[in-house]
Amino acid sequence: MTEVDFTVEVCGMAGDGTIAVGGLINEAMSLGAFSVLGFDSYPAEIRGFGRCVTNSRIGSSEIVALGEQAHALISLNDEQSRSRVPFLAEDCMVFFDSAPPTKVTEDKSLLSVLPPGAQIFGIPFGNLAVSAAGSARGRNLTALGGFAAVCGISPDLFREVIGKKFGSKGDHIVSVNLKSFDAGYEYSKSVFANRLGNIFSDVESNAASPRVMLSGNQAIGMAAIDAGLKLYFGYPITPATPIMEYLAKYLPKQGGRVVQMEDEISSIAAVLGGFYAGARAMTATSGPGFALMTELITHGVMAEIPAVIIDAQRGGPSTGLPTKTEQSDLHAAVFGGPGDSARIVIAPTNVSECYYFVLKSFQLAEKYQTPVIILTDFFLDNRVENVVAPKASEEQKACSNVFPEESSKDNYQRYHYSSSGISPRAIPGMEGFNFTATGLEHTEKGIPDYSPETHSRMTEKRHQKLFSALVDLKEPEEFLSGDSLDVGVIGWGSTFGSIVEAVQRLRKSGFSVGALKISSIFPLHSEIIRKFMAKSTVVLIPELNYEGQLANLIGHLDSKPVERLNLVTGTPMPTSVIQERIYQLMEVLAQ
Amino acid sequence: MTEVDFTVEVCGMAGDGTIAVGGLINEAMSLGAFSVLGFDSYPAEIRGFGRCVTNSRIGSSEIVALGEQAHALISLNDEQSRSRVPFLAEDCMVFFDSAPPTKVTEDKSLLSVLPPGAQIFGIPFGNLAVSAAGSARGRNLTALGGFAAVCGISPDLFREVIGKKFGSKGDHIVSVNLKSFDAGYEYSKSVFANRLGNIFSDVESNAASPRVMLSGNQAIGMAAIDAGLKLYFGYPITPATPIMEYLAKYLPKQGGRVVQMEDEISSIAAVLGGFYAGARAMTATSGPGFALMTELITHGVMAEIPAVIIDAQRGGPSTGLPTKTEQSDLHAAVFGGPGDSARIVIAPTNVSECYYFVLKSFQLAEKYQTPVIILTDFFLDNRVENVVAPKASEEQKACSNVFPEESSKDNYQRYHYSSSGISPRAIPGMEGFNFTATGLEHTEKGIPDYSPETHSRMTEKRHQKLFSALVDLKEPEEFLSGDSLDVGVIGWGSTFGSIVEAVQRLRKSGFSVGALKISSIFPLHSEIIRKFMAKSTVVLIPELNYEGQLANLIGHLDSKPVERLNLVTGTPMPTSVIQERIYQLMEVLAQ
Amino acid sequence: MKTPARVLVEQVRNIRESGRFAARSNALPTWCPGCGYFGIHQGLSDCIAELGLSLHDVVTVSGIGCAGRYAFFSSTYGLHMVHGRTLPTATGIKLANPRLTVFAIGGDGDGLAIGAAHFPHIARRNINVNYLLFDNSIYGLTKGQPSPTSPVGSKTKASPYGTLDSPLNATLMALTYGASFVARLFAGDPKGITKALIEGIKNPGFSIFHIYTSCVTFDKTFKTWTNLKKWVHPLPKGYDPTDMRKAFDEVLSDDFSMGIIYNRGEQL
Amino acid sequence: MKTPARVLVEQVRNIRESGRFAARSNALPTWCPGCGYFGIHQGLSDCIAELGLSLHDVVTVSGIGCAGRYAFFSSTYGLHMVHGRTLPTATGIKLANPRLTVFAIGGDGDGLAIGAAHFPHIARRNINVNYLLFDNSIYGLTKGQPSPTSPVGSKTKASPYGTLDSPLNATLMALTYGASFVARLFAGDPKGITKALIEGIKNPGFSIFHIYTSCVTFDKTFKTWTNLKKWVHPLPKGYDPTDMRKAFDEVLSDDFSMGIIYNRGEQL
Ligand SMILES: Cc1ncc(C[n+]2csc(CCOP(=O)(O)OP(=O)(O)O)c2C)c(N)n1
Ligand SMILES: Cc1ncc(C[n+]2csc(CCOP(=O)(O)OP(=O)(O)O)c2C)c(N)n1
Ligand code: SF4
Ligand code: SF4
Ligand SMILES: [Mg+2]
Ligand SMILES: [Mg+2]
Repeated sequence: MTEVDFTVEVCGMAGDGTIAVGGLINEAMSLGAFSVLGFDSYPAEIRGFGRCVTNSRIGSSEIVALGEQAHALISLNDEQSRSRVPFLAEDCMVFFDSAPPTKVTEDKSLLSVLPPGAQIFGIPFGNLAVSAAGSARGRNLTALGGFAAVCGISPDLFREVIGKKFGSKGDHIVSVNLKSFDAGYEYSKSVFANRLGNIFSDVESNAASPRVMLSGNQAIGMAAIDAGLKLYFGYPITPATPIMEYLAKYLPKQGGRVVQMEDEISSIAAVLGGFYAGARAMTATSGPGFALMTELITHGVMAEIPAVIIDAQRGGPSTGLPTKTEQSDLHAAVFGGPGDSARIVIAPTNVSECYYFVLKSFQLAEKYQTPVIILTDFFLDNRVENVVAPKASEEQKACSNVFPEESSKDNYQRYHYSSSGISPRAIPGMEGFNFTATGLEHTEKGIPDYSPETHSRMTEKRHQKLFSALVDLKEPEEFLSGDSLDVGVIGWGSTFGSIVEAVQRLRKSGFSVGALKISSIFPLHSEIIRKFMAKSTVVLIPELNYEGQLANLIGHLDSKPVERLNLVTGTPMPTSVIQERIYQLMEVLAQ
Repeated sequence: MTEVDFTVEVCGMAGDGTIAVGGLINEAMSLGAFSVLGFDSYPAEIRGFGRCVTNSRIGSSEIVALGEQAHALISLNDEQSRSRVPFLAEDCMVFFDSAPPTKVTEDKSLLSVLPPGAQIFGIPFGNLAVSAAGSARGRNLTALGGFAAVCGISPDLFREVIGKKFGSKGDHIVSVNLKSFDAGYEYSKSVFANRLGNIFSDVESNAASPRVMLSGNQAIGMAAIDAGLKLYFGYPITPATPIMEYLAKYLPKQGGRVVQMEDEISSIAAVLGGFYAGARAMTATSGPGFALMTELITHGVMAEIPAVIIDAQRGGPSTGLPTKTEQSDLHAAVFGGPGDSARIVIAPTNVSECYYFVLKSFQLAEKYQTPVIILTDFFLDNRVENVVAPKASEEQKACSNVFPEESSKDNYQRYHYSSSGISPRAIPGMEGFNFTATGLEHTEKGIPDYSPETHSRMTEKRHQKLFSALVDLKEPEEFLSGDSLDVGVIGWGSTFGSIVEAVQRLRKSGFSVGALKISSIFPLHSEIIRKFMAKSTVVLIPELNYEGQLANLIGHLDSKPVERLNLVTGTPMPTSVIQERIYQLMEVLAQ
Repeated sequence: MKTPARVLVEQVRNIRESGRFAARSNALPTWCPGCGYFGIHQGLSDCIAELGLSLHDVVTVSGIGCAGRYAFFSSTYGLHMVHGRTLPTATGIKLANPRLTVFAIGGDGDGLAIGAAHFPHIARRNINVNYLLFDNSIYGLTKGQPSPTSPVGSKTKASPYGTLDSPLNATLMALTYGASFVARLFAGDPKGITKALIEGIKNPGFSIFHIYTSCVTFDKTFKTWTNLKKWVHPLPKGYDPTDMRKAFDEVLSDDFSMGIIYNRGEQL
Repeated sequence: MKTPARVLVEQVRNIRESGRFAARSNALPTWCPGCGYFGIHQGLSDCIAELGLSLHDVVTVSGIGCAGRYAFFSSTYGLHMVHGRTLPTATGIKLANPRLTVFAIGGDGDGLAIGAAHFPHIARRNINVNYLLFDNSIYGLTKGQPSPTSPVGSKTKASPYGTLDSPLNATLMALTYGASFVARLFAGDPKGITKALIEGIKNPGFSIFHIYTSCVTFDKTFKTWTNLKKWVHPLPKGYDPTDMRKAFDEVLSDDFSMGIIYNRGEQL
């Protein structure tokens, strides 16, 4: 297969079928065994006016970050597409409606603002659709056909995914859509006969592909289902709502239940109640809702009750930027609770990790009897990747609760001291192990006790547990690293893909750079991080927040000050910005 | 005046009048122009059984920490007083009832466990009270009289404070109490004639003393009143409730209003509403309630609405240890909010600062248009000190809001960018300045806007404000310091008194040690702290929390790792523990 | 020549000059075309104009939701709060400056789910706040989840098999909490809203306006315009709103009678 | 010889052997002598004994407050939550394992102030939880502040000039929220409590037991034993608890009639 790294955008108004076309491109290219990463943006307002843009990056090697420059733009609405011009590659292909539904005036024209090198493909999307299928509604598929032909993608790939997508709506709909697609394909083939490329030449449908197209939120939902989730309690909030909606559909089928609660406080209360009574339970929210859970999270810490909490971050503070991405809840996740209330915080960096981390979080919560917070963000929740279909082994699904020994019956100590800090946990229904869990400080038996000795020892026990958990938490992972680095880049969450790609590019140019991925935000594998920092002449931490929240957390691990790269643009971290910054740091080093 | 540093404890069961006697000692010694620091502990349970202990430390120089070893113990209940034996100085005077109301068996006897050097004064408290005043109820005052005589304190001092304390209950009550007191005084004078001391010899009532006896919570209430507080909204919680109760009594007299709300969420919502509409408003809570305020605090940050919030810390996490002291909400106060939601956090270290910091907090909140959090703790809230009567100047009371210029009328930009980050704030009722405050990201006009430029600039503006606030925040203050130090101790909050005293003691022994007090927890005067750390060979941070929360915050400011001293005993930090630890560090240095 | 466009422009100018648009901000509401909230906006704007309230002496506090956006569409002072906290915020505002007329605005999710703890307490404190509860029986802004007033069996993306929970009745709740003024209104009747508001603002305590409205985008089956228009009707002739027991009877027997349900009749 | 002490010891042994003490934990309640909660404790413990529930199949969730301490005084499984969150926690427990019998216990502050948002929702979801609301019209544990059920004019340290807010009525609220079983009870009548509990536990949905009780330490004027004993009385003869409208009438006209106010009469 030839080396491919191709980004295509589709842009239109809500109602133009923009998102559908983007989705078909993703599915088709995934079927073609490419790696695909897609991210859509659509209007924040309900009322359904406004711009929709899809971005699909397609690669023959693993794609880990969003495409920054589009090699192709399919414009379903020229006025809206003008906003994409700054993001086009120099010799970008632009597909537009040469006979658009409404006349395009100069000030709304796309062509008038395109860069000189752009390759322009005018196709009468609407007219072709009307003559092929009797309605202009299929003009988005006509556009897709035109694009496919010019890029040299086998139409069979698209015909297959169109069939799949519309199959449930009946043969007629499928055939109408296929006709629209074909019309565009044939038009391009003939009209642009001498301009056809073969970027995707030897691509074939690879039905045996183990890959599936998933968003972060879908992966989270699947993981919860596979983990045997019994109860989901939640309250709608962007960008976490799709998790609840996914589970509302699939959880009842396996005997579980989704309850939309009255708020986030009751959601976490019910999760604690559910876990206390022996069921796997989960909630998902975003910053404002997460803030409301603060008190009860500390209760989970104190009473040692498991909980799984997804915090799908968005722009903040307060209601903030509900439809924008940001990584600014790290402080709150790690330090948010009054009292010495450390808990487990983990952060996946891609869709596949969304699945495996959430799967793991149930075992972590059960075994260490404490709330586990999973930090995702708008970008990670909503982007799609064609990941190797995730699958949980029996071992990964297994209950990891430490039950009390039969011999401790009738003399059971719920909060028994142990070197690991973990005490056996009985579940209501077990005879002879009755106890009362409490958020007051308590003895090993669970009796309230405020003596200096008890509080000192129990506080230590609770923190010891977290220390013990390190063995079960994913260690920081080095990427493209070496024995010593000029610049060592440390990252977390959805930003990490851009970091890896930036490092990759610079290493290709011969620079001594490397990256460290931190998956376990708390507790930290301090020694591993410290070593990486020590071997890096300069340490750079790029984050989508203003305060440098990861940098604040790990900055003290090495004596040299950390370089920070903080963006609060509401958009994913561009690879080029990191690359540029590393480059600058290298220049300073060279001086 | 001879040099005095004397600690006296009173111990009894609830109902014995223990707290009353402790209070009279504090008042009398304050009247005698001594410096006094007192701290009572009483049962956590409501039902009123259990041990009461008062601790009063009396000094001719300024007293900054609790007395650790009692030079005198007044036992109103011998069984309870046994628990105090470990805290008695070697040659401690012990006053006990030589004809107690119920017979004391061996296993409940105090005398049987006293250290050999103890000076024992048996006085028939109850019998004397009965014969003097007709009832044994006054036996606590008899005990006090006995104590006064032995220590050589003029009875007039006590007669004066007894008169004041019971004056409102009528002459009869006063005279009964005086009689009981006198009975004890005379008994001691005659029976222990040859054992009388004169520790407090030349003490006289100093009516002109500018000192008043105040608890931290009273000082907070007074400051709020003096600041012209208009609205207090709160929900009862230990140890913050007394602030509400103080204000409930005094605020209506100056036209303000106290509203007990339905929870802490509504309390902070109403405070934001009150400030938004131009009134000074405040709330006070403790960890669990503070946790519930998390979301709305971030709203204050985003919408730029002032708020004054007292977090009276107690043992945590969760409901924790409601009646014990701890400094473990620093993390939550500084980092607790999702989003980049930095706000102002300050921490008084003594009763006088409770007054002046709360007074100042209204101006800070108004000027910088952001929530201000004041961290106190159970010990600071409840301890009493005879402070120089606090008084607010007109300047300290003045409104510090930056109002918009008349010229900006009808084109007013609520969130106008400025180099300080501060924008003029209009108040409803002002004509021509109507605007909408919002927790969504917004333009200078306050219109919701999620563009990268707006969010980046506005985030910067909000943080710029905090940077600007540094000029109005109390700088870190060095105590007993020098150009270079072997050990530099950094502290905050109620712990700082013990730190100063420990440093003082070690300096007297010729050690090169010093202390730095941090009043502004966030933002930090980083340069000053950095310099102090740099000039200290070892930096020690003692705190009443497990995680080393201040150490986590400032640890990165210097390249050497910080030494931590963390206690979670629920009790004030003992001076001797700090002293011991510094001593150990010095020994290591010497090796 | 009078083109339709010119006619429109002229009409708008006339309305503006009449002052009826004064309480509307320059920002056009971002609600979906056909949303019931436009009618409420008209009713409230007209009320402010009719009473001649100075816009700078009026504060509109709104929560989060489509209804919560209201503060941006009003030219009074505005405070757009977080989800569910309009009522305690309004309490703070009113007590800070009793000269202000305060409107609190939020949806059925905002007021009856996340904010449900505050509704009883502002009522029992009888704070002089005018609360407009926009009840469309759906979560609009988050794209169509069931709300506390959705009927049993509601199918949404979040409840694909239908809801199980029985709905709450905000008018009945207001009576139960001892609210001193309770009106039940219909977004399709802006004039009725204006009238009730004018009455309610006179109440020196807490007044609630429970407004049935339609979410045309996410509710295609329950509170549609067609259904609402069919269902709503005025209170019985001769209905006496000062009798609290009668008010309970009315509300327990009829979900759709519109008007002033209860007015304790206090005077300033 | 039968000394009084021996008689007592024997009595206690008899009770223990009868199983009536089984549901009491070894920890003696830390409530003040004379507190009404002892009577409720007796009523609930006897109910568990009488029904012969296995103690390991029962969970007691309690909030924060003197009432909230209950979980420690019961020998069932217990969960002592934070302030105000017993009901959603109980929801999680019951849905996790429907075989468990779940009691939620909290004070009037816990349930009607900070936790007020949860009461309507567990009722409308009709979750099979038995909620015992200990209503002493005061905040006991925090030493005597007014609660949402304190009468107007209550003087406490937090309200030295008397309260202004009118009280809430939890029984009326339960009816308004559509609770399927509503009882109003008196702590001075443990047998009545046991009886109502036995009935309420049969209800396969949400049951609330609104229990009037006395805080002898902080309330010297309102819900004193003397007053309560004077005021309470049984529901009228022939009262039909399955008629919801009648239940409203009863509750609106009488604050002190005790018994099962409403029972939808559902069967498992
Ligand atoms: C704490 C918190 N939780 C959840 C959300 C997400 N959210 C925004 S609006 C809304 C509900 C909107 O429904 P409603 O109050 O009925 O208003 P409507 O949109 O129907 O007018 C929710 C759940 C939020 N902004 N904050
Ligand atoms: C979040 C939070 N706020 C406040 C408190 C303090 N607090 C403890 S119990 C209580 C109220 C107790 O009153 P009630 O619920 O009526 O119970 P009672 O003591 O009368 O049984 C309060 C306010 C707390 N523990 N947590
Ligand atoms: S989503 Fe519904 S409630 Fe929101 S603006 Fe549109 S129609 Fe109105
Ligand atoms: S304070 Fe009141 S409610 Fe609490 S235990 Fe004592 S009498 Fe009972
Ligand atoms: Mg709604
Ligand atoms: Mg109570």
